[in-house]
Amino acid sequence: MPGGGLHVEIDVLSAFFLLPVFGLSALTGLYGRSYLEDGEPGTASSWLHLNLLTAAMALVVVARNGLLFLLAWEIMALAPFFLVIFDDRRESTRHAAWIYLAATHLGTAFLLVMFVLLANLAGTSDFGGYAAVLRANPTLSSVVFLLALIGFGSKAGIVPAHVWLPEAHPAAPSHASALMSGAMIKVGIYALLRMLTLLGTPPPWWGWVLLAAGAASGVLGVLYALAQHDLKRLLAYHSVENIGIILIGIGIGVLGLAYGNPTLVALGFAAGLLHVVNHSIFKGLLFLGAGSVQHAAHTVELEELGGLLKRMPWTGACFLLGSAAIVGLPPLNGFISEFLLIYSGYVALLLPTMAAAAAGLITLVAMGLIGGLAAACFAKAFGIVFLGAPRSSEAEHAQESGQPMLASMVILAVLCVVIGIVGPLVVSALTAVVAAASGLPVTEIAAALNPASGSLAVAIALFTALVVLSALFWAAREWRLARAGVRRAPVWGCGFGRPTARMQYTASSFSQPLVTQFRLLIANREAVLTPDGYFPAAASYASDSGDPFLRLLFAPTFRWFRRLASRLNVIQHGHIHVYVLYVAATLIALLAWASL
Amino acid sequence: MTPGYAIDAMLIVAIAGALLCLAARPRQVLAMAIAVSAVELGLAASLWVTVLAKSHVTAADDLFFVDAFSTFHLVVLCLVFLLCSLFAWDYFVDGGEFTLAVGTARRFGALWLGSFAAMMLVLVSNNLGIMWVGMEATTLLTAFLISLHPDRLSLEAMWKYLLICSVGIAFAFVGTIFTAASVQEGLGADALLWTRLAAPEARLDPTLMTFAFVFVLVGYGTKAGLAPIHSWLPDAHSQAPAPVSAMFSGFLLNTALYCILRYVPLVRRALGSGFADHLLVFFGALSILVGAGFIVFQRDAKRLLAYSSVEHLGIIALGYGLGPLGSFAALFHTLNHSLSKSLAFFAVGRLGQRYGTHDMGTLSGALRTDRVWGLGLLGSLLALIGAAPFAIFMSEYQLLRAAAREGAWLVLVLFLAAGAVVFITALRQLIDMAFGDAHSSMPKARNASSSILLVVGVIGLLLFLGLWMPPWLGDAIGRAADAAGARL
Amino acid sequence: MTPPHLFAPVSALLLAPLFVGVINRTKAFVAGRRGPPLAQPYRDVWKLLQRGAVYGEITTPLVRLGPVLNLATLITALLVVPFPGAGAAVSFTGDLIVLVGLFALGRFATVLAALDTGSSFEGMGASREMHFAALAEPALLIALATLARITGATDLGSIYGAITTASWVHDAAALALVGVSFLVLELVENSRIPVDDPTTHLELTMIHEVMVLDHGGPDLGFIQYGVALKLWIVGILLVGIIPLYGVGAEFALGAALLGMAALAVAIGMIESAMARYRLVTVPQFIVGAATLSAVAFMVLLV
Amino acid sequence: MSAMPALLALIHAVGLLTCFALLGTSRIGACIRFLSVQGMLFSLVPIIAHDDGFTLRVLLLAGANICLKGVIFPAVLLHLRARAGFHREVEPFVGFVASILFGIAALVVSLALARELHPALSHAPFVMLQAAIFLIAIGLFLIVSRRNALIQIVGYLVIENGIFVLGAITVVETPLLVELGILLDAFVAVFVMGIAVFHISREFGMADVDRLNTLRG
Repeated sequence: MPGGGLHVEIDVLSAFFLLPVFGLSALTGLYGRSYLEDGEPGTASSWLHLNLLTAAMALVVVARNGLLFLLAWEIMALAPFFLVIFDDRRESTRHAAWIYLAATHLGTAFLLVMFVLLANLAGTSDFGGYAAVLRANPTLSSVVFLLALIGFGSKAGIVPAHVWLPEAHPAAPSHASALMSGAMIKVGIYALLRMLTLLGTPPPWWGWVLLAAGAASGVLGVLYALAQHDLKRLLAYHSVENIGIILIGIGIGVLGLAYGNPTLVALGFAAGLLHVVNHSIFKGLLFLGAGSVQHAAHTVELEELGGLLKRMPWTGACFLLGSAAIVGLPPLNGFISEFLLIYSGYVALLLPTMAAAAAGLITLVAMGLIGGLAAACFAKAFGIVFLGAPRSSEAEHAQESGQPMLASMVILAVLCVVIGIVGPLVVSALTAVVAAASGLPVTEIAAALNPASGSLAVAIALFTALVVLSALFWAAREWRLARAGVRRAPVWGCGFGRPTARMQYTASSFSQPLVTQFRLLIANREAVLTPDGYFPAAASYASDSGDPFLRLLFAPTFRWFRRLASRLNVIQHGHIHVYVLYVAATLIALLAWASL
Repeated sequence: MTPGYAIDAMLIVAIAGALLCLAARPRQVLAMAIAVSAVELGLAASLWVTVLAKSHVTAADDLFFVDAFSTFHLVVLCLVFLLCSLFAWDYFVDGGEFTLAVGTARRFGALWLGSFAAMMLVLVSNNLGIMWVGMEATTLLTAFLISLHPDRLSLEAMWKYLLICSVGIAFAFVGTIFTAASVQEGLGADALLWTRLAAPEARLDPTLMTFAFVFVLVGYGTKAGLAPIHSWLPDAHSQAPAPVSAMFSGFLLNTALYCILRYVPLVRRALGSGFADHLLVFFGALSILVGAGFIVFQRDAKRLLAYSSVEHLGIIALGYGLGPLGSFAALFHTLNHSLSKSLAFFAVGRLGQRYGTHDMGTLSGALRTDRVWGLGLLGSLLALIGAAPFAIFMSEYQLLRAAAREGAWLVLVLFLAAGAVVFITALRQLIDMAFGDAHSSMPKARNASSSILLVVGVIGLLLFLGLWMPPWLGDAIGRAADAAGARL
Repeated sequence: MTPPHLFAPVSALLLAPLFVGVINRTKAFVAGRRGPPLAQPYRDVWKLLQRGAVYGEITTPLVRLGPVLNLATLITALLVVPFPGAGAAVSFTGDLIVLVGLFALGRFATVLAALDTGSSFEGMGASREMHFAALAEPALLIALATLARITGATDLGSIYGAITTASWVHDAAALALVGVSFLVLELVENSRIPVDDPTTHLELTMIHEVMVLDHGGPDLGFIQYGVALKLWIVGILLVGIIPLYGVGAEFALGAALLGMAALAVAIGMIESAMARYRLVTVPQFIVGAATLSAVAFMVLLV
Repeated sequence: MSAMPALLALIHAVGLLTCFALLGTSRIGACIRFLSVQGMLFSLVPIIAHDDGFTLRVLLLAGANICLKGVIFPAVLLHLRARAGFHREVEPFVGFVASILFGIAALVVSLALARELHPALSHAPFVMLQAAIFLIAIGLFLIVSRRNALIQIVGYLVIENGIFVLGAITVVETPLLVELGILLDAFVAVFVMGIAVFHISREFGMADVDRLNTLRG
């Protein structure tokens, strides 16, 4: 191939990231088999591009040559385009596809600069060569770090480069969204980590940048998610949030490297990496669940759904587990990684260096806020979709999805539980990967991780106690009720006799208090028609949460460019005399310049 | 046969074909075009092999001279003509109201092969005067190809093309004269022989070479469509029949650029490397920016492609201005651009025939109504806006590397910015053209296997070159790049 | 230590309802009534456990899971909460994270149970609960963080074990601030006045009560017992930062119990003295608490 | 050849006059005739300028030039004027007085430029160098400032003349083939442009090219 060898290599880090790539590809493939009706136009090509995406992701992860990496990266960027535009009859879908490809191309521009810079200084496009130059030249490393953060961050979905996620994920078929959100954006994280391994010892401010980016993405992501009433958009924004969490972890780890504190390094990277896997599990699960909902009720508009748990118990159960996991509730896998992260926060707190302590505090605040808001968001998502009474006839007549779809969801759900239960083992299993990512010796990492896994072991014991207790109470209650008797009755409606499904609390109203409180950040447009008079004719509340960054930053910039460019029109006015004059003028100008 | 005759043969075959066309029936004309360009491609290939073996070939007592640089262009030229002729068959034979009357067909054939011959003359001539003659000839011959179906718009476009380019070419001749005059010791009648001028012992007067290059740059630059003297280009491209537009963008512009490039080594020798390179970089960057700017608000598909040609010619010029690595990238880019741009014009032309317009608002849902050419449109435009893994991505990457190596960071950033603007805006149009809603009235197209072959072949080639450059090709382009810098 | 480690959980299980009783009795006393006997909460729970249950028509098993899980999480949480002078039953690095996690789990279960009924009242309650909890969680984390920074320990047992008069001498300001924010959290987490009025009868103004509106029988019993336990737990976290070892380890237990009683009375006083905030001002109340802890932390850093 | 400079001076003077006449007149016919005069005049330059004198080659080229520029081109253009049916030029973009003023300015500039260039082209007669630059300038000006397609062709041919002169005086000797090629090109160019103008005038009913501005953007 032009200008580069075909150098591939699998080390622990690559192998680690290959897990979600291949695992999720297999499961989504299984799911998609029955999700897509055959004979529907574009089905075949969607399979082609799904596999192309998998292959490209794998190639990116194992590539050790700049040009090869770039090629694989671009294929990985192009393949999903055709997945996003699958349902191409809808204008919104085409728009989403455009946003997606435009965003990823802008990211690539930065990567091009980075790789060109490196290739010229190193004289080779081999990663080894890069490392050699970078270690020697700190300024260069800082430049490369920033370029990499922007370039790879746009793929991972770091605010404000996240704008494509909430457009692309809802548009794509659900299993494709699952793969993109579960695996593809993680490849962005992988690339960032890979660059970090080449960059040499980081100055503290890298850690701070990562931490800040992570905190921003995490908090804003979950806030925007709260404002959504389209299930898949909501999930997309949660991907932004979780990428934020991962980045916080990496940021802590980098700070640890900068301050020479192995414990921080180990905990930070471990938390980030473990969350990579966890997120790909439960986010994959949730997207598949959303797919089943769409398949059954033909919509993912929250206000149209409800009461699906009775109609699709398996899907509901899996979705519930997924929600609990992503919120970070014990004893599921989400809790393990967030435990590590908060734990590292506390470790940082106790450090004498003021900066480190501040970083610890920031981590705690961010994680606390994210945790609470995420809980609110998924209480809403699950509660509105699966509980209560159906809000539309489609939801009324929803059917449970077929075996293959259930199978892949159940597998993922089980994984959520299992990783949670064997958390300590998982943490100590991470040692090698963390060592590879951080460049510290394995023994140090292991030493730093041991207490954490120890604590987790105790925690797990507590959770078993919890489970036993709940079982106990449940049994007791049932035993009691068996004699005291159970009645069913309509719920309390303040005396109103005939409650209907439309009278239930809606998604918008559920999140309205929080949305209003953070309206400054969410900046979503509300159209409120408040009831007035004794017999109000109509009252309505509609909220449109188009992405603020897209609406207030990128779209205006784009329009400005258009206006600027259309000014050029004046030179192409169609008068041949003046065209000839251009030729003459250019000639004279050049002659003048040359004779100077 | 000795290679020298290959050159003569190429010219003779083309001219003979042109003359024969004057007495042929339409289908014969189109068949003739295909046959001739196929033969020429063969000859060019054989010539290429010999040149790669023995660095250069001369014929007709030094009147003709080809080195790796010109043979590379020859091969691309023949390739483009072959593709265009193949497409012309589709376009004219079952093109509805586009089918040719006998007179028109003969005129088309004669002019088509005539301009083919003229371009070859430009590429093979060693005498700068003859090169100029050939260039002027292409202008005069292609003028009536634009208004093959004369109507107001095509006549307007044709007149603009004719007048502006003639004036430009006239300036180029002034440049040629200055070059000849700048030879201090009298080479006598050989004062216009490139081989003599480029020879190490030739001493050229700096002042005159300065003026000469300025005139040449402006003169041939007008024909090559460098901004800001590209004004004729969008009109001509949008009004000409699709095969002609494809040939214009596919190679006519490159021929003009080739002429400029022939002067660059002379200027380098006379004035050191700075002067010419800076001018190339400047005009290249300017063309990129202007092209990108105009692409942003285009409505007409063919005009969009025309401005994209301005941009890409700018890229190529920029490359030549950026040292050996840049020249390599520029040459590779020439090949990629010619292939993808021709295909793009084919697709737009065919779809235009079906939709009866080139307005991108109306021209939507191509993939639904016409899978083959819809695919062609999608593939070629994706390639043109620089999406990987198409070959253009690779040549642009190499260009960036060249820019970085020269330390031209400003240019690099401008290039990337313009590229991003083009990508984003053109993609918006492309998505609706390819995937949008089609008129329900539009019947599904049934395409000849030849056109399927054309589309798949070209896209395949672009993908192949994007993923893997065969060593021999890389070597050949490298040799061409050296020849371009007269590092013989 | 002299007293067995199980002292903390056992005492909580036994005394938590009494804590509620004291609060109610105080309120009654201030209002000039005799008020219910101190043992009333025990009776209520016992009575409820005897009852049968009524479930909404469209509910799923989730509605039954909520109270059970909530109670279970709180009892589990008891195991990591140290009792001054007795320490915690279980104590390990990062147990405070587990504590927060358990609270979150219990809350999540309760909220889902509420949403399961499909009643708009319970939806409203759930929404508010989640809203305030989302703000309370960071507040709790920061408060604990400040304590950790002061004591240099990362498990509740050692943190509370290490708070001595000496640390008060050093970081009086910080500890005081943390104390205040704990008090606020005590009121918020358990929806007491001025955040929420557990005794109101107007659904639209309720938070916690309206969320459990449609629970009855044993479930309600579980819930009320849970409320008592949670009051106790946060109360312990508050009382624990008072350096009771100052009076000597042997008196610590008694002193702590006295402290709890005092806290109960204080809460009663507050409930009698203050009016309920309007819902929109509640978030500011909580954020204020979080800010206090954050300020405390800053005080430590500089 | 002592008469040479004098002759050149004469040609130069008359040539300049023809230019000013072209700038000043509004009648297309007149323009064409002035052009033919100018063409014939400057065709003589190579004979005089080359001090190696009357070689057959030079004579032959000069003859070809004279009959081409003096006879054929005017004929073609006049015929075209008759066919296209327009006799006077409508008011041009730049008025005739202004055009004359431009001519004077161009004269000055060309003198300066010639002075600039002359050292590099020492063997070329100064007056002719200046004339060449002047002709090119005037030709350009005609193309830019006139509405009528025919006059634009005239302008193009004036440029052609200028270039011819430049070539004749600077390049010592160019191969016959090249010369002929160049002539042929000029010849074809005029015909092609003629046909184009013919089509245009038939399509649009006139040859005022300022109406040709539909294609823009």
